[in-house]
Amino acid sequence: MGDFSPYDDNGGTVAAIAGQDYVLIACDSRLSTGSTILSRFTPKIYPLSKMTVFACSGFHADVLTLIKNLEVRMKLFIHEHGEEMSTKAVMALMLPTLYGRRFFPFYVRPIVAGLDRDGKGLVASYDPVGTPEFFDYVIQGSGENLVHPFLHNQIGAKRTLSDVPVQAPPGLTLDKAVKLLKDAFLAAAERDVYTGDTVTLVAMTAKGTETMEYQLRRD
Amino acid sequence: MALSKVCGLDESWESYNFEAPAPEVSGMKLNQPRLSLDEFAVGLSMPSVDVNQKVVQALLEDESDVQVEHQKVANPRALFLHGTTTLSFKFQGGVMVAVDSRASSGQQISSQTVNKVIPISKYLLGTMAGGAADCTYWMRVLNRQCRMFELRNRERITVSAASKLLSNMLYGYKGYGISIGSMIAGYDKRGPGLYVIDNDGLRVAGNCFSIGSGSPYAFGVLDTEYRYDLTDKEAYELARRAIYHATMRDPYSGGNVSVYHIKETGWVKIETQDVSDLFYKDRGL
Amino acid sequence: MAHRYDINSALLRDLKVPLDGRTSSSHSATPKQHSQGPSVSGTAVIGVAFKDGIVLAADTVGSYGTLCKIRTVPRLLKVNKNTVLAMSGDYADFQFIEQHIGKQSIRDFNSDDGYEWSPKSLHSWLTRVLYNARSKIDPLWNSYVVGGYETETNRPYLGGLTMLGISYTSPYVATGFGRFIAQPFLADQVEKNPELDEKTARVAAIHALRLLYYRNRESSNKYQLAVVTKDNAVVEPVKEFETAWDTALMIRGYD
Amino acid sequence: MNPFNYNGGVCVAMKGKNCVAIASDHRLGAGRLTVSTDFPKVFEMGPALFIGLPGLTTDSLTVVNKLKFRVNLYELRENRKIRPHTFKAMVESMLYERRFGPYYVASVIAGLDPETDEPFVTAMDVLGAGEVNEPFAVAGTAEESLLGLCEALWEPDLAPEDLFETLSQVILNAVDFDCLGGAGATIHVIEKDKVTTRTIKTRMD
Amino acid sequence: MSSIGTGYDLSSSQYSPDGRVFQVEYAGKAVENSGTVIGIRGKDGVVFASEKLVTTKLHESSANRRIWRIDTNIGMAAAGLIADARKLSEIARKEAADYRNQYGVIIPVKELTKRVSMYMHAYTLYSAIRPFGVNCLIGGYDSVHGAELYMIEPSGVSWGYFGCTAGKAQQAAKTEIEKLKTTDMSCTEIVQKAAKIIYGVHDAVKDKEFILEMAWCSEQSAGIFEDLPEPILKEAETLAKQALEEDEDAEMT
Amino acid sequence: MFRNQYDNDVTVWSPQGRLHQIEYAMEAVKQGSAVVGMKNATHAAIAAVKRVPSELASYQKKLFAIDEHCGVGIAGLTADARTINNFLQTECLNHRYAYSRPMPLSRLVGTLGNKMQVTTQEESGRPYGVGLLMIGFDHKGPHLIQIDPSANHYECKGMSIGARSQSARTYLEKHLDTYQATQTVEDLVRHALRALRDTLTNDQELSSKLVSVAVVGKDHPFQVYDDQLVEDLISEVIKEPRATVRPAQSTFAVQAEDLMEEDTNRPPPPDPEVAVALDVAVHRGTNP
Repeated sequence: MGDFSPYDDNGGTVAAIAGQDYVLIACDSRLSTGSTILSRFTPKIYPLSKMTVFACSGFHADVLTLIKNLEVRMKLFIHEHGEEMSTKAVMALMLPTLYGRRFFPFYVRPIVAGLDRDGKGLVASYDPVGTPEFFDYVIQGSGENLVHPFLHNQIGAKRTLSDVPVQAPPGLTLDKAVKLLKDAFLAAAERDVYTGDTVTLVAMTAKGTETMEYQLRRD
Repeated sequence: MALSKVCGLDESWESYNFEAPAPEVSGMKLNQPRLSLDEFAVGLSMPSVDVNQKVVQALLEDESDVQVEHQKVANPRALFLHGTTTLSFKFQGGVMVAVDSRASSGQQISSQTVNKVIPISKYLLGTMAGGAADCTYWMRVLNRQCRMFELRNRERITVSAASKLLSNMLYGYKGYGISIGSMIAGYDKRGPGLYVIDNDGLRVAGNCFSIGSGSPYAFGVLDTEYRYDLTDKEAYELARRAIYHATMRDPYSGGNVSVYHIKETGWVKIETQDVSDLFYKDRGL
Repeated sequence: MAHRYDINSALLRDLKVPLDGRTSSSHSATPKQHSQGPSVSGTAVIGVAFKDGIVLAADTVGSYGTLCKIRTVPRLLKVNKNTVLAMSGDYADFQFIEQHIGKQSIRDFNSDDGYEWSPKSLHSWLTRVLYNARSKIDPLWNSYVVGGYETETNRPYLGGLTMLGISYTSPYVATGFGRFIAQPFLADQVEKNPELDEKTARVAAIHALRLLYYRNRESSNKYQLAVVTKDNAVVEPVKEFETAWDTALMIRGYD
Repeated sequence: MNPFNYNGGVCVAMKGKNCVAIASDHRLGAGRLTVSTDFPKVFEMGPALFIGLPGLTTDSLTVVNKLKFRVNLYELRENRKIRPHTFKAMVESMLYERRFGPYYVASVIAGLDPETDEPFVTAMDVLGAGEVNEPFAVAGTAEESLLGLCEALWEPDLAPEDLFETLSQVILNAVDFDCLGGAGATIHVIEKDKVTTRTIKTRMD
Repeated sequence: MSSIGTGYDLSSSQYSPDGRVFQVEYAGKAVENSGTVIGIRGKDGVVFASEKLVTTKLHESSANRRIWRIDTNIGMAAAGLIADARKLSEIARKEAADYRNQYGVIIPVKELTKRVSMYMHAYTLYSAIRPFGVNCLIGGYDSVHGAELYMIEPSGVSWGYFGCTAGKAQQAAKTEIEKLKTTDMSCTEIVQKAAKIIYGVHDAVKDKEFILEMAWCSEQSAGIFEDLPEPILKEAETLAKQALEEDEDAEMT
Repeated sequence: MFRNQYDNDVTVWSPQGRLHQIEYAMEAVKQGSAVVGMKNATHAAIAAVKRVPSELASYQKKLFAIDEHCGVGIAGLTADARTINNFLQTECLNHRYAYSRPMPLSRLVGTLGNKMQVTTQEESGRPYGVGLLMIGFDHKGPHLIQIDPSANHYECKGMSIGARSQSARTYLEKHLDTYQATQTVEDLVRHALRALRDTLTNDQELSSKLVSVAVVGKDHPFQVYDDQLVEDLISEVIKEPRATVRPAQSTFAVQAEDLMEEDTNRPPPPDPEVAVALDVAVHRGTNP
């Protein structure tokens, strides 16, 4: 074996909030290995279809491969069924895709986010071998531990666990959500060396998709 | 040479001949890295076992990221979700199943709302302990197998047969690091059925089980109060209390307690309650 | 059930002891692994994008451990008039890749349909190759910088790639040791001047090599540049850059 | 097993305007068992000086006793209240004395300077390395969560009541993500003339 | 062909009583139905020319190529079934690439011809497959070996040539080539002759239109096998047409 | 058709050097309903007649997407087409997987041709009984490619295959310059519809129930038009008077078509002789 390890952790944080009529996905753009930065210009959000995006941190080579695999599967679906996969179907597809590599797992922290057919937001997060989690907000990656409690505090703290909604309450408008995730990433960049440079926010509504970018710490 | 294929000559013929043996890497399909489309069959395919399995296994033996001279060696197993209290017991009214809902990776709580009861059919439930993905995945496979059984044999699969199917599949993957501790509970022509299954292929029938990091605490409550002739109400209360007390004492269990009752007519979900709510109700706070 | 695992064959495979003391090449018990570490290897390479092209730079040493085994060895490969590749890491692995790139170039040439490597497609293909190799735990011990001009988008293209298959694009790229020493300097240059012109980019690339040379015993001041603009890619002949060691006298405490 | 994860627990302190607050959770574990849910980890060192010591509890208790002894001795000798800065130096040196067999405790100090009423917070690792210029200090099993929350929720010049509210949100939400912390929390808000101590409810699982 | 239809001509794994393998001969017939292809080897290169018959003007002029590049300085032209020929060009390219991989140099035309002809021969041995309906002209030029030209027949037999022809008018074209002193001619000269030959042998009554397709590998093309540059091709065509008209005029008078 | 001892197998040459099995496979293409394809400088379009086997049945699918940048229209055995489509899709997927860009059409048909060629030379199968018109867009611009069971493929300006396709080819030849010069996709498609209209019997008329249309072009991924779009385009075309099929100008049109001049009620003209496997029409002779 020598010193070779087939894995690396390239850091980075991704997060998403599902709203009543929108879904908001955010990521930073830093790609690092060990103590050095490979690229400051590599956002971790990847569009999968008109209704669905994918965001992922972890081992970047695995991430790229996973996306290629998903794209292939989604295209085969289109060939078979003559229409794009719905967001829910993509979410279900993740388990077999990830679990197919159960014995040599992808080192990834994926999020699938999108709109359902009624324009409601949906988000899901997964562990490296495909355990899904459906929630109104999700966060994955190197800044997860820093930021997850904050989002919990802002969105999820007061409610009982026995009845967790799939969409954030109507009070959480898109504007508020944007501000929230921006703050979350500022906090993450402040304390996590693997998160930084730029935060990219992608807002999807029935009307269309909007992309925003803000600077983060660059040190 | 292309000719050799036409003549039906063995590939190895080439290397015995005048040509230098092709480097083995050519097997990497460098010219065009191609997909193995088998992998993309829509639906469930078995996870692939690679030639380098042993190497990778050794690599993943540890469950955490390893620090080697300040350089973190990333290990996906560190991110797998774990931890649980689940229980199930037979009683006069059928089978009770109760679970908590916490998933943790390391000491960090990843989720408080995991659904650890997986419906296999209208009369069969599986519980989840160990690797969350392992359980979810194999239950999906089992679900398909059971449905196939029903279509082929025109009758419901028994709990015994279903659990046997699962344990057979898992035995095939024994030693590959799958982590499952599951109870298959159901109601069939023989009455209530309950089996414990684990990732080594173990399969044991019984009346009263608990699995997971919180199971010692759950057993404490269960063993004290368990009787076969519990009324339905008493059974619900016992199942709920066993899980609830386990979550109080076990740091890796928590969230909700969900209680299911499998009767002759199929399973019903009795309730899902936040254990924190239960605690404060209990104390009258 | 394409990959149904057969426990018996795995057991047999593990237990099999070759009688002649060696395993047959196609069914060996332990998977074949080529590079366990680099042998003759090249150190860091640099890539900088300017407003209508890119510059790649590399020194020309092929080192064997601490031995400077080959003084002048090209580490830049011109793939076609849009695409250049720079390598660091094991040189034999690079030549293996080079051969396959060439093979495909000839296929393209034969087909006569105007379709050939573009920097993006080369980057993508190399990523797959390196990732596949790492997935066999049999890595090709190289990092690459792919540079060129993407005719489809009409923009310069600059991408980096590590031996594990981590690929990315960036206006400035450095591999290996260059990530520590050259990259901060390049970042500064590019950020100060987003509309970098070719001349400045060349100077920056050479200076980055110079910085590396001061602190990297595996490099030398013999170097090559490759410049790709819209119309052409040129890998320039080997040159030497000036160095100044007068400040070296002031460095104390390392001896 | 990591000795820090044996008993579990968290501490956090935060500066406000002319006030400072410190909080800890109540859980005491023993490996995979929750032993007690009534075990705060913040100890009083003076009228306006507190130290939180999450870590291996047996060490925490030892350190507290030793520190109390040294503080008493210092105050008797100097005949004045110990300043938080001085106290920090004392903790530092005491921890560093055990450089090669450290106490498995992290420490969070919060206090007001007895002369200037300047708020003071700091956190230290097992060997006593600490930072004094941050407006908040965290330690314990949910360190990262606490840090993220402080970073996002803290604002300058918080009044005592707001400080209490912010700090409760911080500790409440942090322990919600920590297996080894929780089971209630105690918060001390330290002002010039008074210390308000309150207990808040958290999840108990 | 006295044995045609006697039942001994249905399989290439079968001899007729007089010792012939008819299937191979029949495959040759397919070649004779195809547009004419010629290859000429001069002192500084080889030239291929093909009479590409146009069946409909809906096809692009680039459709239906019958000359392919095999490696940088080797080309192949074919008469017969185009699909078969394409497959053979693919085989030839593979062999050329393999050789390059193995030895780091371009495959000698002779070696390439040997490998392709062995491949074609293999298809004449079994009843489950049929012989290729293709005559395959392989030629190339490099400074070491000079110009080389070979033709492989459906039987797998191959010969070296100074000039070779295949297709409908192969006899007529052959007669024309025989009139030339090819060994003394440069490719530039040959190009004009070849164009003229194709124009001359084209049967304008049976096959209405055709496109002249030409390629060469010579000193002028810097040792690269390539389609004849447009101006040179145009010039050769014009000259060929003129010559043709002059001939006709001569006949008229 | 006469009995022939040389037409049983694709591995048997006839004494004339013909492969009857391939010719028969070409006949299968004509059993399928017509497909028309054409291209201008920026786009390529295909239109097809979809057959409805009965009032209660849905129609047979004629147009298939292969990738974002290409698709095919088929005539002949649909089941064979499915295999081919699968193959084409897989090739495109693989190319994208490796190179992150679409597969050029020339390479795609090249690989398909080589795959199909095998079926024309080996006993283990039969030639595919389906003809394809592939449209696509790549670095070389728009493409229209005709693919035959003989494994031949031709780059075309316009083309039609399938039942009664000669009439469409006549239109395509006649209006070659017009549709090549069209500026918009809509105009191009209208020409395709007009050509397709000529293949219809007199009792049929263009409608979205009968016709499928697909286009691809610059910045325009392969798209099969939905019924409404098709209907909109048809509405203009059917206002035009229906052409009496008049192939006279065609240089290469088959003689039989001339019969159509006087009497449009006559049965449609027979399809031309198959130009099988060779690049030249083989005149059918009697066998010895």
